Amino acid sequence: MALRLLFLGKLADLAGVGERVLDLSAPLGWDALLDRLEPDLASALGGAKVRVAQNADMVADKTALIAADGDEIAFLPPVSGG
Amino acid sequence: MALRLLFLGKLADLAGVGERVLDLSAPLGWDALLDRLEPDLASALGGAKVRVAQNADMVADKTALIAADGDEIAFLPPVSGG
Amino acid sequence: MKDVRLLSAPFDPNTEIEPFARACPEAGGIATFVGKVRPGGGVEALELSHYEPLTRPGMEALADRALARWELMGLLVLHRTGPLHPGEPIVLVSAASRHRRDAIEAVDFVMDHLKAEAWFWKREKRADGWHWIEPREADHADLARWK
Amino acid sequence: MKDVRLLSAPFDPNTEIEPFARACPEAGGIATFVGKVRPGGGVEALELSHYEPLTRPGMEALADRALARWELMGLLVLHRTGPLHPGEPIVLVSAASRHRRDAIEAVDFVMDHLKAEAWFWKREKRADGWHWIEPREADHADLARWK
Repeated sequence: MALRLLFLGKLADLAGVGERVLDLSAPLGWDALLDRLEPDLASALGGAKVRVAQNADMVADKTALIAADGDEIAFLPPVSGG
Repeated sequence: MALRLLFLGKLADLAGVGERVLDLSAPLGWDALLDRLEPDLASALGGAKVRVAQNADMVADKTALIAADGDEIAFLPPVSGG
Repeated sequence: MKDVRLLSAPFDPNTEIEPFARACPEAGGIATFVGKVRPGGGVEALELSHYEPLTRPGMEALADRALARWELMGLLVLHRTGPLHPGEPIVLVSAASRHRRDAIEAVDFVMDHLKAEAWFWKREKRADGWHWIEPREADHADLARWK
Repeated sequence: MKDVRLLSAPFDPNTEIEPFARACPEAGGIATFVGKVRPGGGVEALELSHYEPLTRPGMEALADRALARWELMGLLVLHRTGPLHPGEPIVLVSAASRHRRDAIEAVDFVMDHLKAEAWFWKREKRADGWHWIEPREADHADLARWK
């Protein structure tokens, strides 16, 4: 079982890559998901301005996320200005 | 001695022509100028919305106009909308 | 870069915009409005008359006001005169600027003033003959936005 | 007529505007904004990343909002992705309408929302490397005008 994580914008710099696959043995809640990542990346993803999409649907409260097998979880920092 | 009169927009229809030359023996004031034209045309030119340019300069108070030999007097109805 | 012209013959907006854009290479944005004779509505032709000694300086002064009010790298103002057919371009206003709001607002400003204040008289030909176009209430409301 | 596209390769605004104008023959006016990578300022390149499953539907929804809010005969929204060079067009928004204010306001609205809300992340390359572009205060002020 696996999860696809997408890091958009400057989060990709922090993750060192735009995309990661995470093996998992059971669905992951928000805290458990962050625990699988480096502390500084986890801290950035937890920031108030980073939004989350699960399979391209915006998640209203990311701390309530349950990420399951096959999900694509995208981490979206604020969009750039013009 | 002569004066050139230009009738813009629908004033040209009323005057029957866009341009007229008026012979004159002495400078003409506003009332004397209107007296030289057909009554319905004179009445239209006297309307509050018709502005006057003397040699391409807008006249602030057309009733104070003194038209002299060689002048070009343009009668300008409101411009069309868009 | 200011380019203000009265045109007595048809023009192609694209062939005007391209050299204008090339002349403003530093611009981050270019806003453009092209107005045409609306087809349909029974209008067979439109005729624009003007009074050159007032119309041209008026357009130049309008362009100068826009250039003074917004930070523009260029302003292009083209206006037709004479007889036009439905579908033909009447007016083109294009503004180039560093930031987009300057260009968009300048075009909006110039269009509002061209429509309500510039020395043009228009008449349209319908099945029953020619009709002069009167000022519209909406034109004055548009102008009031800039006071 | 709605045409919304994400483009991964360079495009020429003129070759896009011409067929759009032809597709809206009944329009009295067409307003257009073209945004480019600003030359100068030490920027050597710009890169736009996006998240297709959000970015594209977001642009479609934005176009639908504009079409619902103004009386438009057509709306064209093109946005680049990927690496761009200074001077290259990033965005083109063109609106065709019967009355000019609809077209101008719709373009203004779509641009403001594309800049402040669409799912694009931009970084620019300077002599010292790549820098992500942050949101600007002005973008939010621009958006507030439409509430």
